[in-house]
Amino acid sequence: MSILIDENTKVVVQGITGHDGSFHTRGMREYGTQVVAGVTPGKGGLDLEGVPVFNTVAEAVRETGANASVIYVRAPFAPDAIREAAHAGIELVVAISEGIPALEMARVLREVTPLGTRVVGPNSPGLISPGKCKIGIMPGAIHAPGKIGVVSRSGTLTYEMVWQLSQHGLGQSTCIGIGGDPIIGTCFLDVLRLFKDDPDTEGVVLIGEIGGSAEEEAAAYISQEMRKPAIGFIAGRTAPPGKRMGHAGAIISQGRGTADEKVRALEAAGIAVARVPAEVGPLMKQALGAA
Amino acid sequence: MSILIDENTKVVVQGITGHDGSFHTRGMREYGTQVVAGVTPGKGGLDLEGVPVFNTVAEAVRETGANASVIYVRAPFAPDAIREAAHAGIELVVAISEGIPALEMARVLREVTPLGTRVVGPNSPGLISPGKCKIGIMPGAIHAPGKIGVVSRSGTLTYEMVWQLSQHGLGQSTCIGIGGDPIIGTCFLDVLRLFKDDPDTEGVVLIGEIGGSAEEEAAAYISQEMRKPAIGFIAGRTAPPGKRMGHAGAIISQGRGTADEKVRALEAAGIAVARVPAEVGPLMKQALGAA
Amino acid sequence: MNVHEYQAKEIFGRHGIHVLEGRVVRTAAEARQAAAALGGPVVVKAQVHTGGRGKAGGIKLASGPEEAEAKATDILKLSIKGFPVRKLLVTPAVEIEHEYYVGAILDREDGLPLMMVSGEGGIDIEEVAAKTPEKIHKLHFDPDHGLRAFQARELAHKIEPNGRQALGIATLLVKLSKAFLAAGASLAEINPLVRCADGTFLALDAKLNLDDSEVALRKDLEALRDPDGSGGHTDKAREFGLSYIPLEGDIGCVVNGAGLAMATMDLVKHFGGDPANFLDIGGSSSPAKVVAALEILTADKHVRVILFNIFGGITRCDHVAEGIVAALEQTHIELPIVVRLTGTNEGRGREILEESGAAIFAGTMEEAVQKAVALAAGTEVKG
Amino acid sequence: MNVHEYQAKEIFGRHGIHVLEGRVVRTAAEARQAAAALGGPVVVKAQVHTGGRGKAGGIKLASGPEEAEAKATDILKLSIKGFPVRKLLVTPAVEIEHEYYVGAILDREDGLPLMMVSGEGGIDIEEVAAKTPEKIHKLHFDPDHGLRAFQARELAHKIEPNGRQALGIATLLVKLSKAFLAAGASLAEINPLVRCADGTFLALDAKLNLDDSEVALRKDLEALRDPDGSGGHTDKAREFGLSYIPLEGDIGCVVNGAGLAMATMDLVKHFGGDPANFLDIGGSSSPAKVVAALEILTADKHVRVILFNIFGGITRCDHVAEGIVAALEQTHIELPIVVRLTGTNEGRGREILEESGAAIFAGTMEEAVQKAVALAAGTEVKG
Repeated sequence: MSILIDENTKVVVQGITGHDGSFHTRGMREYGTQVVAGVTPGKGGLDLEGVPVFNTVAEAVRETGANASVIYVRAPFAPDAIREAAHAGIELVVAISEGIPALEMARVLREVTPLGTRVVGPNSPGLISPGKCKIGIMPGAIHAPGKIGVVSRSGTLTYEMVWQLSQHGLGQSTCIGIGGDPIIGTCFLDVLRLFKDDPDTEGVVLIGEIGGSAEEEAAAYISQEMRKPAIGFIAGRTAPPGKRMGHAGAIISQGRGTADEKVRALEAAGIAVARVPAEVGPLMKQALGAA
Repeated sequence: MSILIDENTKVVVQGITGHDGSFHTRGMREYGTQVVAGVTPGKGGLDLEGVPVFNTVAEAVRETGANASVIYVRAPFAPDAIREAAHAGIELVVAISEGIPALEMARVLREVTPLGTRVVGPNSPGLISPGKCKIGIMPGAIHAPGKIGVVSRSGTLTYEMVWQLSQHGLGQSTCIGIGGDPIIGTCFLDVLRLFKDDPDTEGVVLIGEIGGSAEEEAAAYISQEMRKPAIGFIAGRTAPPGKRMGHAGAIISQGRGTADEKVRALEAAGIAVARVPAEVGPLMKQALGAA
Repeated sequence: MNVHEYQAKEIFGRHGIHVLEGRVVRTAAEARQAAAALGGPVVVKAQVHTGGRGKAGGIKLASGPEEAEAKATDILKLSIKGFPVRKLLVTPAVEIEHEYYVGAILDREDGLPLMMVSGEGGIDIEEVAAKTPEKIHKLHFDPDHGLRAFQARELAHKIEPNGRQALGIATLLVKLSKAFLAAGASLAEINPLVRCADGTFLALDAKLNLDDSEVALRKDLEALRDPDGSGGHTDKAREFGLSYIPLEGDIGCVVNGAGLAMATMDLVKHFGGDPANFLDIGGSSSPAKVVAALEILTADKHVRVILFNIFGGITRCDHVAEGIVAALEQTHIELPIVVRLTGTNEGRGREILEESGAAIFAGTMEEAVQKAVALAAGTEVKG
Repeated sequence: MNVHEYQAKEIFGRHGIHVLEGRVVRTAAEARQAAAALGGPVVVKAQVHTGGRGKAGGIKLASGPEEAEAKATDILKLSIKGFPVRKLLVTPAVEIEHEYYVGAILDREDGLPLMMVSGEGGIDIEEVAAKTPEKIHKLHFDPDHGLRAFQARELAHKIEPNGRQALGIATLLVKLSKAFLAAGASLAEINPLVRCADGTFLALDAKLNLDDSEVALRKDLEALRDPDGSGGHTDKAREFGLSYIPLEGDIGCVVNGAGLAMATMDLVKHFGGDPANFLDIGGSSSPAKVVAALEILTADKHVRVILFNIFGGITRCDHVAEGIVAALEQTHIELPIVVRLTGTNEGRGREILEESGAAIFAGTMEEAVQKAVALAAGTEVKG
């Protein structure tokens, strides 16, 4: 099994006729993903290598039964694309687009969440259930089917970690990049809950970064609710301190947000933290053996 | 019994130190309403003839347990007052204020309805459960406790009808003026549902006006769901036709909205319609006898 | 409040909607100059606060300046549905490829603004709506943000098969919804919206109705009011916060509350009389308002009797009585005044009037109306 | 993106927040003129993109024009936290009755903007927050409308016991929230907000941080960028869509993705090396971007080795390889280049580089970093 997407997921690609959209549509189909429709406003009626193109997501859903969408449109138009997908009844919207202003994303999420739509991203590499379905831009070949769930705020760092896992024979149930922006839809906690309930996920790798307090909250959740082994990695231990967000930033962060603080929180929750990417595989093997 | 308000209702008056607010606070207290608090921003700490004044509704609720509010503040500030009451957890907000732009009222209702707040009005005379509680501006003396529920889009026309009923010995369970504005909170249907379920309401008087299609919908509801006798009255049979709302008005009204159409709809639903106000009492007596 | 076509176009234009350059003129000579300045054939359009201008002869095509002057002369003589034509809009004539209907309105039943569109616009749109309602497409939109771009595309693709042209309509719909919200309007309509030979879209006509409550709070909207748009009486009424509509009858009605005012007029008719007006003195009355109401009614030469029907709530009966007495002191009113006063401060109001001996009392609305009808018919009535 | 105090004040002022009239100057002579024009005692304030100016000697009181010139001379010699002072703001000195703290920030955990206020403002606000958190009051607000008037009053009454003055603060809070939203900001802060002797409220300082994504979409915000605010390298980086932060080390890093870039730097440190920079070439790479990245790194004289760590997704390994080859063709690069390429079009990328023979290959991130560290240390490494 896997979470969120599998061989039955039917994907509509928003922005399918664009540069990135058409390139990655090909990549997704080569991986075996059911790409049932594309949407580009004003270009309805086209056929893109066998994928029918519609003017609106509503029409695409009506005609093809698409239940997931992936968004490759540019930042100025991406919020409207997410709204359109949600109002058309799409359950899972994967927003690859980067550069969406954070406040606008806050507005979008406030509007679409009550509609029952789950947004992954924005600024996300997407997600993949190896061997079943890939939605996004990650290189499919580095993944292997298996029982490790991977959740990450990064893009390419996730590929690195997945590649490490695969090299050690640790296949993945589902790998999700939740996106690196300040305001995102699906968060660590949401994904951890799904991995917890997925019988085929036996261990979890959590890849964090400096900034925010999502890793600290994830650590608290894992220590209280998860019975599955988890391995952490935090990027940015040696990063220069970010530009100060005035006093307000200091007041709300209350000292959280540094790599050291995140590592401490994870270790306090009993989660082994890899010091270098190459440690992730061995640590996970060790944890699975001990579990 | 009665609907919405009774002797246990605790009222906070928003705009209590204003001209209308102070005048009608006196009127409500003389009638026996539990006015537990007043709110005027910046004037917290005052005591108005024994009623404590607070800066915010939240504080008034915290300190006095108020569960209903009545709003006498002027139109530019009334939307904020309604929002404040709803966010402070007030269940019933009675908006007397007139002149709130309809679009702004649409925004207000969209925001406060999910909070579980019922708004009566705006541009409403308020509501009264005779002998128990009066919230609003109606002259209390014309009412009598009893078993007739009255719901109306008008202000003074309601007084006229209630006075007619009282003259005929037909007391009222609750009388509600839902307000004459295009966009209002509680509508005919909402009130009819409450009257239907109130064991002590034995008959209903529905007072409508030209414009909109609320009376037509009420007629349909009464014929399908209500087992209690109902009497109707429609004002505006001889009114000059309103200014045309372009083609759009004609397209959405589809011929509904005239007094004749409303009378037809009510009569088709088996509801006797009084031709003149003086007929309401006799018609209700007749209907109660037949029921 | 209605605004004129030229004003609506100015507002729509400010929101990026393509409208024709036009000139507002008040005389036939100005119409000639305007046509000359614009060049080519023009359309001369009456600017009045009512629909049906075309059928009434208020819109004419003219091939050039001379014909424009002649047509303007004709149109300026018209009175359309009681509105004398005092202004004209002169615009270039355009080649039309297709006519659409687009309009935004506040849907009071659902409490949200609604966008309506049709691929079959023009003067017969109401017939289209009645006979083939499936050709009208509707979508509610957010009262904060207006129509979302994706919603606009959904509507536009339903009325225009060509993808590129549908996107042009969608862009316009978003702008129209924003103009509607920015003006706090109750209606913003373009009929017809036309597609020109070059593929652009143009608002050939424009209609904008404003929410009176919004106008009362905003100076920019109040400035759009046409002083010529209605008679002097309603201006005075507005100044004093009275809602006044003159009619043809002889019984001048002064009532508090719109519903009771309509019910009073209905009752006048019921008893065989004819109301001279609708006049609602509103909620929080003052003596000054009552004086103003009496001045407006006595200025109407048709009025033979004045009928007060007051059921006090916020309105205080003593204020109304004081107003009547004050008006009688200021001006000599010969007309009989029938007064019904019930509700807040009723006793004090009666006292004031009884002291002055100015009015004929009635205990009920029925009695008051019957007395007024009899007086208007010339029958003797006892006070 | 940070903007200067004087720019923030201009924006806040446009939203109706009371700010002191001030003059932005670049020389001590101009500071003298500004002080003379303003009259009375003035405050001379360094305009740099960092906090802690006061403690660093960047804010000085001057009794008049001459002292203002002297203070300006001193401040213009300063470099505060690495930012040389190039502009000064000269404002009148004011009598302060009380200092408050007010700030709006985007709360990423709850996904909503947050207003924070305290009755104890000033430079010690962070200590107040740490030691007596109950003195900081917070309320989320609507990202469309800003703080509602009633929310503003709830906050204001908590930090100011006087009713009338609390209403003054409440009005200001609504304006601050609207300024925050209108600028698409990540932070809008006034510390201290001061109450003057006459009971008015004044933004004595102002801080505004913008969302880079918002800036990228809006010309009005881009115009606020200070060309003096940072070195020439980051301007070039921005032009090519690169995210670049120079550091002190000698290993120039070129990575795709911020997370992998940080992990690469961490690994450099782990193996005893010292990164010369953070450089993320971003998602959709092109050869031109890679050329620009190499130009920036080779301009940094500390750099002794260049390390590419590319894991292709949207980034195509062949594009990166083409960029390296193009850069080598355009300019002579003497530095060793260690390259790790994995992912999308990896095979083609390797081919291109192998043909040119320009780079030292590494199969893994660890191997690449180790080779780079060894090269920087002067150890021989085999390609």
